[in-house]
Amino acid sequence: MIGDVTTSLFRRPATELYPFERREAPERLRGLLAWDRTNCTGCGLCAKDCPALAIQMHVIDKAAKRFVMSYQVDQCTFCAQCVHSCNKGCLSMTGEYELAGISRPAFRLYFGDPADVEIVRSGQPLGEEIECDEEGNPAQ
Amino acid sequence: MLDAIRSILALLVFPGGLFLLILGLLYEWIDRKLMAQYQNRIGPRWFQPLADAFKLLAKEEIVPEGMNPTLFVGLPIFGLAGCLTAALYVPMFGLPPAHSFPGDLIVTLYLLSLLTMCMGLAGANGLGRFSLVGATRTLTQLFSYEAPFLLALLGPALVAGSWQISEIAAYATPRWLILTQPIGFVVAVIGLMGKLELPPFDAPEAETEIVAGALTEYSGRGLALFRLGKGAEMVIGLTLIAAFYLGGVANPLFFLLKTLGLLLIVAGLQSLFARLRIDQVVGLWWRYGVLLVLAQWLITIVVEGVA
Amino acid sequence: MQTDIEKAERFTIPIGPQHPALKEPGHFSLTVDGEIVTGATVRLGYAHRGIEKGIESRNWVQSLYMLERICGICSHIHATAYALGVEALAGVQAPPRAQAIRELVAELERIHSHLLWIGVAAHEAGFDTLFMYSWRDRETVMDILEGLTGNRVNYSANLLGGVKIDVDDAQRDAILRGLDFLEGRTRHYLDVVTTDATFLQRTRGVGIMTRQQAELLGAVGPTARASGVERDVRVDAPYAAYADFPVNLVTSTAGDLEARFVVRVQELFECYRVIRVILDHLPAGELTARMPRRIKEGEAISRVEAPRGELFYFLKSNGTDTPERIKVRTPTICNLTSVIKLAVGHQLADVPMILAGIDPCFSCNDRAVIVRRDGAAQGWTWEQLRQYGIETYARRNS
Amino acid sequence: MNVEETLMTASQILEGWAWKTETTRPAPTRIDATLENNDDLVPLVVALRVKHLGYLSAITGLDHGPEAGFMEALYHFSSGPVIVTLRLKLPREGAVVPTLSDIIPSAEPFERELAEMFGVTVVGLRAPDHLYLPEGWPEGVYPLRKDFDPGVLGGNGHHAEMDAW
Repeated sequence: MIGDVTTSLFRRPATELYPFERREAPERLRGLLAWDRTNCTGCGLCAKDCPALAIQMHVIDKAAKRFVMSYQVDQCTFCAQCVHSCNKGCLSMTGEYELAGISRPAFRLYFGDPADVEIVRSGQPLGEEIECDEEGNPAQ
Repeated sequence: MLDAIRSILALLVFPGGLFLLILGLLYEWIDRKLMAQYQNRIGPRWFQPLADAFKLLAKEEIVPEGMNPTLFVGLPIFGLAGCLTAALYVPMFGLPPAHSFPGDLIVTLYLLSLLTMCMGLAGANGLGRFSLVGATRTLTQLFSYEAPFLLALLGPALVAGSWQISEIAAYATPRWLILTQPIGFVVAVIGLMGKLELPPFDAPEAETEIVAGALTEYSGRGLALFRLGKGAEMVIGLTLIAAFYLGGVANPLFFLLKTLGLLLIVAGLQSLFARLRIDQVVGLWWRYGVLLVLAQWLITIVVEGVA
Repeated sequence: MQTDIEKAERFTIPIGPQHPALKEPGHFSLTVDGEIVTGATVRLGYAHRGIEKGIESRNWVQSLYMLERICGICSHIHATAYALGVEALAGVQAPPRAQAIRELVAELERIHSHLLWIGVAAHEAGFDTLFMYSWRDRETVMDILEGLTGNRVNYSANLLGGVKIDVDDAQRDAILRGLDFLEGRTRHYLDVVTTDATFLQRTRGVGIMTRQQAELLGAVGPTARASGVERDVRVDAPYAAYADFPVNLVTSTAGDLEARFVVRVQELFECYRVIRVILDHLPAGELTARMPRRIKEGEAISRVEAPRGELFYFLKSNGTDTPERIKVRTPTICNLTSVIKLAVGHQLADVPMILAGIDPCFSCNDRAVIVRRDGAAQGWTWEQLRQYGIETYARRNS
Repeated sequence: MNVEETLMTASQILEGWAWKTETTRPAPTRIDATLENNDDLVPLVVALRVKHLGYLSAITGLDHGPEAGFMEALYHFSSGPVIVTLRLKLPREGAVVPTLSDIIPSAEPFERELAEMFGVTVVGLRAPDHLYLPEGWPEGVYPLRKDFDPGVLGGNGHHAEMDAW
């Protein structure tokens, strides 16, 4: 112990002074969710499996594949279950981790076409939800 | 008239009073910073103890039910006053003591113990269980380290042939008594740690068992005064040991160098050991501390006699 | 029969629910005579989150994450126990590579947990330097886990039917590098806990639990093994990949606090060894098996060895996509009984150490019931509290 | 004892002795025994202890809901990989089980949990007060029963408040 203590006297402290010193996030860090809607079928499995109920899938037009995904950042537990539930590979987690904020509305993110997002935000009636099988393919 | 003003200045500004309080806060910071460095941490910023003191002074003081309010308010003031008075007889900052008379060493040491006594009484003055256990431990510890610590500081007095701090300091100035009385020096340093309730002698305020010990019920002003007193006590203790054992503190530079050197050792010792239980503390002091000091005395007396 | 005088002389020291010795809330009431403890009782439930009940309204997938959050330190092992149980119910076998990765993460988690425990126990002993050092070194294994799984605490490595993460060469090198460093440090800690004089004064011969006592009181995990009870689910009933990558049992016969330190530190070496073996012989293949959303009717029991001891899951399915009942029995509840009995006769100063010696985890213990803090069942609503505050000040100022 | 011997001993105790049980084997290393008479629990557990058949791993309470009209208490004994489960069928009202804490001290917390979560009276329990539930918990409300209604606690749900913020 004496050796440890004396060498510590001449060492740089192990503590880092965040936010002045920032460590680089590891490659696999599970940060903010990202949605790529090209393949999305609107099946809503991500919303169904989300343990924190942070995801909602809004279907505006089933045939035209117009979907809006709303994502409540402060409820998300960053478990990445949705990423694995999605059979179409639409979801991924980014390395963005500095997510603190001071008002709750700012934590609500809408993914989708801006025009569609506006429809969801304004609270207009939406299309019916999509029934789908376990693979996430819309039932015919 | 002029004399009276000088006395008041000495008590309120230098070497007692303001100067001592600030130096106490500074030394507390250095101690914490060194501990942090030993533990590979960053530690507090330089103004942290000062900020704590201001914050506590500004806070509302809550007098818990069942306490005697006069004692509750009076004890911290009494304790701190004891510490400030003690500073008058000590060669603070390398300058000669403000007051001096034969036998002032004993008076100084008892003035220092006054703070601990006050803390013990403050803990016993109430119904809080943690404070009561803490008070018992504080006083138990006081009675265990007091004798060896006193004996260790009397070692240099013995060879100097005087019980007056200024004379002992003058005698010790060219001589490094640490070389002739190493055991006494070790006991004095460890005794000081016991007096200040620093780890591993922090059983009286062991947070994992009894929260904050005797001071659990204190908040606001009382707590601030006790903490300021602790800081002052540390400075005075370090000064005494440096003056007696480390070749004196003849000028401010030596004072700073030597007391800070001592503090480095004290902080190192603090980070090296696990907390001792109160029964182990008592056993340590009475079984080894006293015997070691007496052995040191015997050696000193024999050597003096031969020489 | 107690006389009034005896009752009056009894001096009770409450430890908890808020106390610096407890990093989590539990209430221990200690009766002391001077510094000697003469009686102890426990009251739990301050960290109830209603998890067992909450599961009944979640589907099988969501439950995985709910259960993972029972404990922040041994999150992976809870998820593993649950995933293995659900797989047994569904008759699905996770692929070998997934099982090996489960064991890998479980052992990394054990390293994390034991290093954390050394720090906490050292802090209870007033040995803050050891506390700081062991937590500093714990960062290494947390970084490994973060790099491997993407999160530092709730790793979420498990899926029903497999794992989410793979181990590639870069990960492998990072883990091995970290292990080399940790192994050196662990050797140092073993040295400290067995030779440091002040520390030994607080651990050697303190809180002795004999083998018979341990068996009678139902101790599990390292606490039991330090008393010579050869009980380890990893060895007795290998789950996941423990049949392919076995661990050796670490026991001690002394039964005191020092033995609990030594057993845990030596388990660390066992972790390092088995992780290296796994990394060298990682089976190739898939990471997940297909899992149905509805689990067929039935009951299953899943037992795993958490860092603190045997973790017991009972699962019952009614054929829907929601569990019918999940019973979780965590290791701490078994070990707490022993603490209560052991504390009597010791110095007050030793109680936090004895308590820390079992590595208690209250959030593991308390999990069963919905208690809203703002409800009438407990505490006050914010409004009531505010009103009380106003009235109190009005009284005082008048 | 290896696995085979353990299983054999367990079946002998459960089937060959004075009590009547109905045993099943839900998994290769598991034996489930439903007791026909709940008074047989204590002697049966003593027999298991005497034969050194495992330690009490847990006690599970199981409510089958108001329709089925009964509850179960499951006593799990583990020995190596073998788990022997003793199942007691209990009525939903006025269920009574004997305590095991005289034979197995570690049963106490499990039994207290069973008592407060399912409303099973455990006869002979030394400290029958609450272990987990808070002081002032309403009488006769057992949270892990299927028909438990959190509304009886009078919580107003803080989520509404949070959303407003």
